[in-house]
Amino acid sequence: MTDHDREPQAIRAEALESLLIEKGLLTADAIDEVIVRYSERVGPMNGARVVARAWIDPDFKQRLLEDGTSAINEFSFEGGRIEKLVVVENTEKVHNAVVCTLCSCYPWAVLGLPPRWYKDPQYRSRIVREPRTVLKEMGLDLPADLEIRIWDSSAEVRYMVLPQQPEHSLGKSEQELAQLVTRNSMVGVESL
Amino acid sequence: MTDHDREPQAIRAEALESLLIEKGLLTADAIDEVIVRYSERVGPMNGARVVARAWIDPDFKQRLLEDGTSAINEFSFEGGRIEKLVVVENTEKVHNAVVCTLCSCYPWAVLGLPPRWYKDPQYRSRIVREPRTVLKEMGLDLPADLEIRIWDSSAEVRYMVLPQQPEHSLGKSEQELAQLVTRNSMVGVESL
Amino acid sequence: MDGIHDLGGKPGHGEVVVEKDEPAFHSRWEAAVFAMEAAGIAAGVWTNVDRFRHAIERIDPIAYATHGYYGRWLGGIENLLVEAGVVTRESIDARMEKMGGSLQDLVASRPNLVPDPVGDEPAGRGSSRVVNRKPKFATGDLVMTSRKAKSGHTRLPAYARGKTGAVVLTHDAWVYPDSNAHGQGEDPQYLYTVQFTGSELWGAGDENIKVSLDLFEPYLSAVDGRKLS
Amino acid sequence: MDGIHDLGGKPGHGEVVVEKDEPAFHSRWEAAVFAMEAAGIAAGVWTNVDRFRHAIERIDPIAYATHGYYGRWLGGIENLLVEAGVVTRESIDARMEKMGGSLQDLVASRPNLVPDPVGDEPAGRGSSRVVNRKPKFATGDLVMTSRKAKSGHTRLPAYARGKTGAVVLTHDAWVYPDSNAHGQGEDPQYLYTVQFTGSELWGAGDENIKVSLDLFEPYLSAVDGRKLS
Repeated sequence: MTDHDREPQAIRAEALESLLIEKGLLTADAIDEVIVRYSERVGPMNGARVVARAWIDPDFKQRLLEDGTSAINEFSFEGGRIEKLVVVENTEKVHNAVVCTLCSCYPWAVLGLPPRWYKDPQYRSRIVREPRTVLKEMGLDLPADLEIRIWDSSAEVRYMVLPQQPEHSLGKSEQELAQLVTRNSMVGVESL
Repeated sequence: MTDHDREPQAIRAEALESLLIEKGLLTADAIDEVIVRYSERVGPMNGARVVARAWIDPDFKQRLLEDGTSAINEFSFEGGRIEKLVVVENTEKVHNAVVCTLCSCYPWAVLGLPPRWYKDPQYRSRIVREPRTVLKEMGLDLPADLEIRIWDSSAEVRYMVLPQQPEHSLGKSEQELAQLVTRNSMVGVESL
Repeated sequence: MDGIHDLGGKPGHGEVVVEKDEPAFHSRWEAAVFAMEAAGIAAGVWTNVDRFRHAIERIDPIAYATHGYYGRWLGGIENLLVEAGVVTRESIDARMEKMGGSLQDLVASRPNLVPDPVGDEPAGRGSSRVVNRKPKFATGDLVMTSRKAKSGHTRLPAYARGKTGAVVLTHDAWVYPDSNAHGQGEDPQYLYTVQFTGSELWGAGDENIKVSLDLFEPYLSAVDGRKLS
Repeated sequence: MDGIHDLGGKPGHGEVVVEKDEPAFHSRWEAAVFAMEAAGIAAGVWTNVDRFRHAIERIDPIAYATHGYYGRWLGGIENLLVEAGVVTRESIDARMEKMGGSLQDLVASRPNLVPDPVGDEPAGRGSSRVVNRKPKFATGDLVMTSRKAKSGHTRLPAYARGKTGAVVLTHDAWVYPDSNAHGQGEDPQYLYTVQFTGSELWGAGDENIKVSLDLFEPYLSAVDGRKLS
């Protein structure tokens, strides 16, 4: 973690931090705890475990697609509560990707904090208008006859993509499979 | 004129300038000429002369309000050509102000180059929506029963405001009157 | 609100920039801002996420475009803290100057002089609420979205106004952000996931694109009772 | 184009900042950019003001918000010069680095890979043209503006879409920016100054406010042939 000393927002944030600590509204421990939680305990590995289980367990996969919120309660993930999780499945005919054009809604509990590009204006403005071009620029060149479905997370519903299992991974264990699943594949900007 | 060395656009502009000079598309003289023309010869004093004459010559005023483009041809102003000039008159019942929300259209030939605030997002975004508040913030507190008319210059028509003549100036010469007329009063953000 | 935050479909933003091996936080101050949001909720300074999102939408638009995600959060948090009277703008300015910052730097926050009412405590956990009426729409219904631009918080983006789509998922009634963000009560409304074709949203083009949004019942009106074919 | 340039009514921009004793140009580079515009016109690189305005609208939106007026011009000029093949992006980058600039700095221009056609030479001086038909509207007519967002250049701002106003001034037929900016011909259209009430544009509020815009005939449709009362 480097300190961007020159960012004016950094100094203003530190000024506000020191005022809030004096007022007893914030502690340095709370800040450290946030860093540890999101650097080490909450991240895309949670989502990867969900995907891996769906690949090897057809009953779980069905529960996941029917009611994602209940299905992930079979794991015990820490982190931001998800009011309602909808899992959308990539198939031979449909590719899904997720965005939040109005802010940066993202399924923290399964994917951790979103990457910067997910929160930046480029992705938020363009993925709803020219998804095929944006995905291609990001390295995912989809055939023209593959339907692309974009899910713009405009209320408290959160979306996660269930990527297609790569053929070479058939027969691997749940734990091995979870290692293969990337964050970007669960946002829908990568295929595995 | 100070050089804002740290503005990255300054260096990029200089890079492009040197390339265009090498290609024979631009000369340093042309740049100096622009500076002299707009610093010394074309400016709000042209509009001030028009206003002063309208105050002392009722026939000219009528011509000006009926067909501003022809009326200003009675002067010989240098500078940006005006396709069509519409002069709008402030009265006891109506106050006018001018803006260009889409870019920064402005009657160069009579008012010179626009001030920075006219081109900035603050004025362009707000004067059409909350003109009374913006004018008050700029020092012009208009009575609630005075109608405010905003002219958004969205095509090649250019607008100039004919301010009300201050009572204390009655009887002065055309030349003296021209000294009293400010640029801001001809944009409509000031009363005299 | 037709603010700069409403980015969907807006032109000119160029290629997505992907950072390799991006850390959870780039600097300690980003984590500090993250913790401030939780602290504000815990201290009861802001009572719901809608109010927080709207506080971010209300920051200086140039700061929104240039200060990054946590810079935007910082602006929103400052809006809420100043409006609640927890800190003053002047005390933050003074502390910032003492720490070597310059007030020439663009300050993101734009606290309202007359803040919205605080509003009641949330009626329950999360957003879902039980209401005593039936949903107007069902899966497969064709619906038209509102044409009206709102001046306050809303979750109907400009690009989806006045467009016809099909309900593909139905949800419970949820707290209505357009009311809740302004301290005007939870006013729960049924929520629907509505799918639009790319050509409906953007004009003729790629026919193989669908975009769906989660939209509240008041944003929607029936299209002649027709169903999706 | 629903770009960041379309500022009318957009929220959050704060107080107008007035500079005292402002010079015509703040730095020599501003005057150099001003002169480049005239040079480009003189050299026939861009043939009309509509094309030039659209070139500015197409720059990076964050640069639009932060680079100032002449910074925006610079971005537009660079778009046009690169698209015309007069200079390459690479040659400007190289020169800039040689002069001590950093390519980390945000570059405003966004040249189109497939530029619009150059279009014909202007059919006359200025914008006014003679056409062989009568204007559809006259002073006092009530008109409704188009609801449609365009993806290219247009002079109907978003805040005046789908609104009803009255024609207060009529003009000759003028070169149509929506066509001319894209090298698709001058397609002259009658121009009208249309006045709207503040409440029509922004909802209930100050009844003593009128806003007028200069709008081309294709933006307008008749409102039941009614006249202004």
